[in-house]
Amino acid sequence: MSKYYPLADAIQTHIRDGDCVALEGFTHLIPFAAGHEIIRQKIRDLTLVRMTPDLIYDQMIGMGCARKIIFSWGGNPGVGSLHRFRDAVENQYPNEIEIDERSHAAMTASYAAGASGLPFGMLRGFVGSDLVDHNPNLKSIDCPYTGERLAAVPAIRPDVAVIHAQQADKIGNVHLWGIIGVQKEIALAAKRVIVTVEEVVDKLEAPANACVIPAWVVTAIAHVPRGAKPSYAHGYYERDNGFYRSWDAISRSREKFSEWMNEHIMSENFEALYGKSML
Amino acid sequence: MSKYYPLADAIQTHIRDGDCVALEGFTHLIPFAAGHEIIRQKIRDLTLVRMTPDLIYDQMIGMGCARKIIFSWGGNPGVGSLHRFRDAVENQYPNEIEIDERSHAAMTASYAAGASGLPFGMLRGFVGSDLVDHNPNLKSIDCPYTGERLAAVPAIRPDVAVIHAQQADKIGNVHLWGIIGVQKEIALAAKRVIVTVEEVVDKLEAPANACVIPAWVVTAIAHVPRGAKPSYAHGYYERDNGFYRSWDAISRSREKFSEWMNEHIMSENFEALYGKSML
Amino acid sequence: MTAASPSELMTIVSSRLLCDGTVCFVGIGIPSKAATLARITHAPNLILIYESGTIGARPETFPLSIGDGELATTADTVVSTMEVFSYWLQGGRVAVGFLGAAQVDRFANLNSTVIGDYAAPKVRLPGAGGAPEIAALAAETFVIIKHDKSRLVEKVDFVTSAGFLDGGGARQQKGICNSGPSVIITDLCCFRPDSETKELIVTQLHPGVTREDVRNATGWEVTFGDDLFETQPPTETELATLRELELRTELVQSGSGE
Amino acid sequence: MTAASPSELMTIVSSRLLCDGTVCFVGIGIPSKAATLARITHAPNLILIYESGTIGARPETFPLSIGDGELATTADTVVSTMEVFSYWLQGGRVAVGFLGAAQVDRFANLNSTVIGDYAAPKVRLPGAGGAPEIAALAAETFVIIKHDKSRLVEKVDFVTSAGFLDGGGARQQKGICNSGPSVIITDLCCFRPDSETKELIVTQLHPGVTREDVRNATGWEVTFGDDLFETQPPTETELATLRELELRTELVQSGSGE
Repeated sequence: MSKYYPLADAIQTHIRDGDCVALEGFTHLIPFAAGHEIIRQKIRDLTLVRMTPDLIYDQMIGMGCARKIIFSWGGNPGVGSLHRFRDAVENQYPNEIEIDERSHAAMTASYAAGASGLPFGMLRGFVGSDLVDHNPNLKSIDCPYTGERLAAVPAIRPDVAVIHAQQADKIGNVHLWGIIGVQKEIALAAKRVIVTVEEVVDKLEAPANACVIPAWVVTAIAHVPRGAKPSYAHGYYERDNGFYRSWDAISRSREKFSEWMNEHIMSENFEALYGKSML
Repeated sequence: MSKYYPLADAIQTHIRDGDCVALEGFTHLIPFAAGHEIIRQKIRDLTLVRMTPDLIYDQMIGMGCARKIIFSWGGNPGVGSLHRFRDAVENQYPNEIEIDERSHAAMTASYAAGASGLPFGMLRGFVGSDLVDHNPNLKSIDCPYTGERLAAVPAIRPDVAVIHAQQADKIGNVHLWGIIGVQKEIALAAKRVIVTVEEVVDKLEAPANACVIPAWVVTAIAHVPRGAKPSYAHGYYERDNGFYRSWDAISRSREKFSEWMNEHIMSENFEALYGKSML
Repeated sequence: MTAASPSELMTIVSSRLLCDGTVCFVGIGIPSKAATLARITHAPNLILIYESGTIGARPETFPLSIGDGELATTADTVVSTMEVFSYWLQGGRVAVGFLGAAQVDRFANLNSTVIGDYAAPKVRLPGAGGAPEIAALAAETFVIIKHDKSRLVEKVDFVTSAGFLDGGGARQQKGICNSGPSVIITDLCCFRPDSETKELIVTQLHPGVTREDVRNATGWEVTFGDDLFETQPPTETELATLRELELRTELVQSGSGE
Repeated sequence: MTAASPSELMTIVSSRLLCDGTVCFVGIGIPSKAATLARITHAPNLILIYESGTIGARPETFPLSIGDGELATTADTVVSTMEVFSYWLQGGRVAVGFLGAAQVDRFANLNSTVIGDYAAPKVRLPGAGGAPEIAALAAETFVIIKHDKSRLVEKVDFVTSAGFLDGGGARQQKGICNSGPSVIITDLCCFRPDSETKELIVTQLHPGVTREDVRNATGWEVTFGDDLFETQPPTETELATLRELELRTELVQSGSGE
């Protein structure tokens, strides 16, 4: 089980100040535990990449880990704003952050280009959108056959991809299922891959065309049950919608946020954190 | 079960002289029965698209269905030449055929572009290969970020895609597994989709991220057990390697080929054809 | 039964616009509620695609996020996010894109990015998400928005998703091939674009709403269509079904997630 | 045990070149046999990728085609053909591309397309398949070819997959970044490219083969390396394992497929 490390070691060894890091998972399997460990280790100046920053990046931004965000939708799904994210963008608190804002389709094209060893991705994207005027990274190319103009986005190849999966076998082959998002793309686009898993099994019983990431692509695995809470792990536990709703009040003020983070995340009180409820 | 038709009706209704048709399946699930029906119906002037023409296009070319072939590898895997294909290219027998030759990677990029509604696909492809000098369809584009030159291939959007799958439910949702090749891409790239299936089930028990083609994408389904023979259907029957080997001798001479096709395919002797062995 | 709330009204009016068998790319919130209501009432074969990759989802409660587990378990197939945007949306498989927004303007341009200046925003909104491409690639788009002057504005602060841009043929000239926003549903009325100018015209008023109400709540000089008609009030069935769905959702989501 | 046949010798010599843990993109025929032999003898953790999308396949017999069922059932994962070429090969995950060809020339260019003129071929060969991109995108390439004058030629009739083109820095100048063909294995010897000129130089002779044998069977004026050495003869284990694999393959494939 040479690819297995305690989460703290995996993060400490493979994520450095200034890295470009993508913690992915589309609503499902968001690697919260890994994000919390990054916060505890006070890693700084990160370029954080995620389609939907979600609560995890709200926490990381609020705790001062981020220098730049590459993203496409920065809200609390079905609830409202990400207040720490907004505070950083609107008031440069706790520090100024640079933003590279794309659309979902553009982000997936960027990730797929990264995984495919291409310098850019193309799509029929953001025609007529003001995004193009505010993000110099969004360009265009002309089709050599039809002359049509298509949108271009630069590939994303982060230093580190962090994902959470349901299962890994002892060798380190990883199996995730349900809403699989962009996890395969980001794992294959990144230079280093950290995976947290719900369960370590003797043998994956993955069906024929399942989403499996072979052990030789993975840099380090940590066994972290409930490591996606308050998001969910299909087949293990459901999304803690109540917590997502409560986050609005917790995160609205800088003080309350700080207090909550100190009590729940910085304290390393894993039992409280990954117990029946996060509150 | 409104999407279900007898195979002959499905072919007759949806494939016309001069169409661009892709019968796909990478070694596995090759839609032989559908190809044979096209031969029996004497459909002509087809543009036939397939990465690996395999025996099925050898038969269709030999029987005069093809006007043009778009392909990337035209051999009998592990055995040698496709003699009818060669006879057409080398001696214009039974008719002249035009060829648009690409590489596997280029074909997959063409299909994916077709499925994605893009006019072309790009890849790091055929640099230094003479293919570029002989196929005017192979072009290049320059990356707007790095200036690198990348290969471009036009999208493939056939009139009809024909695939074979293991299962469909009564509504017409299709499930295939094992080596899934480019079947999803070609089904989504085509204007019309004909599917033959081994088995019709009440409910697909497809795992979460299986290769499922929803009924609303499918134009017509025919229930054709053993419809992929002599290729194979994972979980149903194995590849008839013996037949692939014998094809070399059958297809080498025009006369023997004609005789065999008349006896086995034109006769519509389904029982003999899809019985225990094709010989 | 108590009368429909503004939000319930929008949901019910929207749900009626979805025909059976339509392939619909659904955003979260009211679009998702309206689509679910339509599927359960008059359009059992409505095909719902969510950007989380769930194709053919059949939720029996309202998802809070577009990636809820119920969407995955009830779907015909769950594909990667890359695939849903490239093969399904961009591939031209979607008939109706169903969107919300923070602002919509006279020419149906949508803003979900910022209020104020982009570089120094007054309010930083969540951002584009899937909207720009849904708006450009679904054959047509329906937009739902709560009706007030800060939301229905003369010109959006930021065009996140192109509507008809400056109106007339501007959209086509930009090379966007689909027909664009075909209806804007608010809690007061529905707008549809004029066939020539592409300005949003009020084509129907919801029960009890006056022209004056609409004028007062809209940020531009509103035009009313010649064939202006009154929306059919919510039926007992529609309202009861919607409330039952809301109740079921509340029961399911009131747990802490265990 | 009878001595190794030319084909067995090539297979065994090739298998030795594959180190444990290497990610290898394997073509069908001798490359696939060599890789399987290596995995079963000295390189148990060799990772085999086939263009059919089978990643980490562990065949126990020799597949006849690259899409045989055994490759799928023994693989760690089976992905679409699109994915195997884009995410895995083009994504830079492959260390060794293992190819055959109908012709190879002095500068390691490969032909698997036509003998004669492309428009009016003397012999139409199967064509490119995955080869051009395997040759350009795997970190290095091994090539296996039977040694005779019609196959090892001064200049290939058609460059299907670029080797060193006209030699020297021609390959890099075309923008191909990987190191290219690093060894050509025949039934008489192995060639490796000269570090400067990139001409193929004989670096080892198989047991019992003379320089004269190689000269007579090669279509160009052959150069021999300064450190020319003799290939270790096949060991009992290598030969026995290979033959057992062949036998098992024959037994499995002799059925009609039922």
